[in-house]
Amino acid sequence: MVYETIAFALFALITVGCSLGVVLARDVWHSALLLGGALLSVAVHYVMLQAEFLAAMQILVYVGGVLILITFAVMLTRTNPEVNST
Amino acid sequence: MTDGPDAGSNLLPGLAAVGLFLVMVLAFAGASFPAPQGFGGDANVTASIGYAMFDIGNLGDVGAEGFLAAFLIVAIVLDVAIDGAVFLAKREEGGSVVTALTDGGRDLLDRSREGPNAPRSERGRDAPRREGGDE
Amino acid sequence: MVPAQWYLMLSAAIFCIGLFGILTRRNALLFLMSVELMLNAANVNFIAFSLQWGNVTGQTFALFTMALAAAEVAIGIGIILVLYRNFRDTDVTKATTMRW
Amino acid sequence: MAGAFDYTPAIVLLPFLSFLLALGVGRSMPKGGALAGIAATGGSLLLSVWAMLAVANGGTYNQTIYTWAAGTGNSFELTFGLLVDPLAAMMLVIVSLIAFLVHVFSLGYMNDEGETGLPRYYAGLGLFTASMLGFVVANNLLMAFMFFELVGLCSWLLIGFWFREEAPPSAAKKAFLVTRFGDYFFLVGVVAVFATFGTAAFAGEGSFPALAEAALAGEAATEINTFGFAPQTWFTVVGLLVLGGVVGKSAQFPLHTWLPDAMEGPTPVSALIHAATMVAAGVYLVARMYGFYALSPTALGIIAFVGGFTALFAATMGVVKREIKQVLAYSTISQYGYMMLALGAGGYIAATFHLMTHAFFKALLFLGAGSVIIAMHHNENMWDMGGLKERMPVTYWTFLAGSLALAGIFPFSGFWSKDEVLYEALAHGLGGTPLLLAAWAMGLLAVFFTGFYTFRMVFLTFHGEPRTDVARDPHGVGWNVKAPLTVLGVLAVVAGFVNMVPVAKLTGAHIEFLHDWLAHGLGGLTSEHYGELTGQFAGYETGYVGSELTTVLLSGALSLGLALAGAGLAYKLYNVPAPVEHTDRLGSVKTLLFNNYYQDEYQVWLADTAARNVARGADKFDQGVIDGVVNGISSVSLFSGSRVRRIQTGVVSNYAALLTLGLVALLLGIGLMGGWFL
Repeated sequence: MVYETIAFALFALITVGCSLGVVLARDVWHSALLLGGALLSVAVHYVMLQAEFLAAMQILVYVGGVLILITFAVMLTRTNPEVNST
Repeated sequence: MTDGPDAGSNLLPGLAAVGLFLVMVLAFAGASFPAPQGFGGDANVTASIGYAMFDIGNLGDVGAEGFLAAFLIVAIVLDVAIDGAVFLAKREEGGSVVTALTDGGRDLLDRSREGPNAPRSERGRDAPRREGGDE
Repeated sequence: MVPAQWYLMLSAAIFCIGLFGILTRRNALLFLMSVELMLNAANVNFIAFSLQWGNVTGQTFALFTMALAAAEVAIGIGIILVLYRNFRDTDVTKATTMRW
Repeated sequence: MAGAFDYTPAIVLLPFLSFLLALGVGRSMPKGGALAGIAATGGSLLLSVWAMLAVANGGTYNQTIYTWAAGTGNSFELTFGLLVDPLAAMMLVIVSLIAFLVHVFSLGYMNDEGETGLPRYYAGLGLFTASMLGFVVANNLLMAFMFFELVGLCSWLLIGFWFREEAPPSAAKKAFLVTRFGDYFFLVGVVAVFATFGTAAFAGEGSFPALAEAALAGEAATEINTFGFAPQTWFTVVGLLVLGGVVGKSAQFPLHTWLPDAMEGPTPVSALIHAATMVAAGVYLVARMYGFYALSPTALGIIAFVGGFTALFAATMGVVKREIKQVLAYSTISQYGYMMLALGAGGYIAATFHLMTHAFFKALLFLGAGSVIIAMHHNENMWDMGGLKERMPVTYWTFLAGSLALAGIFPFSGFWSKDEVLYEALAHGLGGTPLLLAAWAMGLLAVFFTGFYTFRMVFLTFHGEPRTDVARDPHGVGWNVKAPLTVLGVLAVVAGFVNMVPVAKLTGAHIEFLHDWLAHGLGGLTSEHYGELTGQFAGYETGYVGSELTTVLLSGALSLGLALAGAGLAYKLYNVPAPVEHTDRLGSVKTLLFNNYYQDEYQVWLADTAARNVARGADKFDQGVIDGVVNGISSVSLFSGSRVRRIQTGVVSNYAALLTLGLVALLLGIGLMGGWFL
């Protein structure tokens, strides 16, 4: 039991931390990377919740698909920081 | 691209989110649940899905047939999504869908290099010309 | 096992962080990511309660959500690219032509 | 013979079909739709005669055809239905016959004169006929009301046929508005009938006259709602409300002013309006629901008195008129006054009889006048005529027959019916209802004037020397004018023979066919039943001068003598080669009569002052209160809108923030209510 609790606390910390990073990072690129971290740690939670299949789907669909798409978009819409920064 | 959660007024709405979090935590703290039932021992959901998928008897530990419907609908939804994405990516100004997908965003990059200060209408006018000239 | 409340709180935290992102950031891509976070928060709830009640329906729904999220991102990226094409920016506050 | 009633709807629908035809494809039809109209009304006439034969064989028909609004539970139903009893069958034949003849006559009056807009004209005629026939066969008051209104609409359309001139549209509007004024009361009356009885059926067990009778007899009083009044009082009120429509449509005092103006319409239309359709509708309505009126002595008294007064009043106005159609118009008002007098005096048969004979001779007179007007190139002034006797003999002899009937000269039809009207009034007046005697006196006096103005008209038009060139060489008229005149002329002579009461009384022979005709039929709708009702509830009893026979003879001799006196005076004054106007001898009365007792002016003044003040008040209310509220609301919403729209920034984040705040508030609310935060 206590291991589970420790694992939960650890990964919850990672999840929340990464999530906060996503919304607080100044660079969208960093945000995207931290989102990947958050999604992966959520996958770990899924495993702990006896949803191994969904954990696999999470990694495949989110980290493999969604995140790649977002990365593409970040690159496509990336403009010169010097010009755009306010 | 680098606009962080910067100054004053922009942060203020965030307090609403914090407030929502506080309300939720308050509510959850008062809630109580019985012990989780679980799926019984070391039941394997993934395996059950596999068995259900090939309709192999009652080997699965949990009834996973619902997933099959989910798969079908997911397939349709994703198909629609890709169609929509292609439709949105299509250029209005005469370019074909293929160029939008194959030029690797070069066109967009070109424009961004010109800088955002150039008037939009001018850009809109010469965009097709440039596209036709380069490729 | 870990009590359900904790998962609820985790999910509330992720959800509110996503919401916070939507409320404070102006970049459309950040919006997308925040929405992903919020959807994940919902998924966590689904799966936690799936285990709580020993019922795979929650997992099935979570699968739905994932697919929807993927579809939403595909469309969202398309919209953002169009937005970028039309407004030269992904700042949502600039795209205010729908006002009044 | 039961098959006849299956075709009854066709009686109404055939003219309606001709209306549709004339309206739709009238332009491309020969004679502008006249032939279709003639065929349709001819078909209606045949079917009506068939229905009448079926009724004569003892058949009646009372059937609901279509329920177009059914309430739930205990509430009432709104239906269309057919009621064919002796009265309706007789009226059907009259209406369709007159309509048929008017259609034929129109060929001569409208088509041969090269009028434009003929499809519109024949469409109007068709709809007019259809709505009147529908009114005649209506089996409930609401349906009757709807067709009543349709009749009014058609009169508006047809009186204003020559809408490019100045007078006809104004006359049409006047006819429409004045009759509408009466119809408001009628409408309220219809609603009152529904509210009181829950049904508006004319005949049958559950019909409202039957219910009212039962209530007055002390049975089943709980089923009806009299709004806290004594049943008798309330029935009188309801009856008088419905009577408002009757007074308007049948041109009774004080709502008669529209009818003389309605002469602006084409003459065949006037014939139709006066003889068979519009004006007759009012009297027919009273006859239709006579079982209801018979319960209320007050209503009967008012009907009788209004009728007698109108008869005299209109007759005096007819004395001085110059236009031939004006004279006829006032005679119509006067004659309908007689019918109302008869109804009010308990003479149901007399009224029906007079309605029938009047339909024939008045249609005849109008068509004859139309023929004269054709001959005179549409000059209606009698002082420009004269000496037409030799030049248009058919018209003269038929017109003379009609005039004799109108004046009530023995043995023409008008004599028999008018005599019976006056006899009923006299007999019931002597029997203990002195009010009827006053009405009778007025009616009797009107006989003199009727004889006078009728023969003044005849002598001025046809006798003496021609006074203008046109009268010397009149325009010829064709068969389509002469044929209807002949038919009606014969009818005007012989129609009275169906009910020769004095002769029957004198000889003992059984020749009161109309009495027999109206005495059978549906239970509760027979003349005998009405006689019982007036005796029981209105206290009408028959009194005699000496014996019954002497009374009959006295009454007949009195009216005949007065009519002859009037005619004789006219003969003396006007049957000279070159008559002159004698109206100056009347002095100031002449001006009064020429101006119709200033009825129009007085009504206009009334409308002006009363309506203007009401309108001013309403305007003030509208400007101040209604507009104030409206403007206030709009300024509030404008102000709040200009504030609230600032929320609408177009920035997604702001919308999301609002959503979030709303969710927080909602959760807090629900949580506090549900005790989540304990």
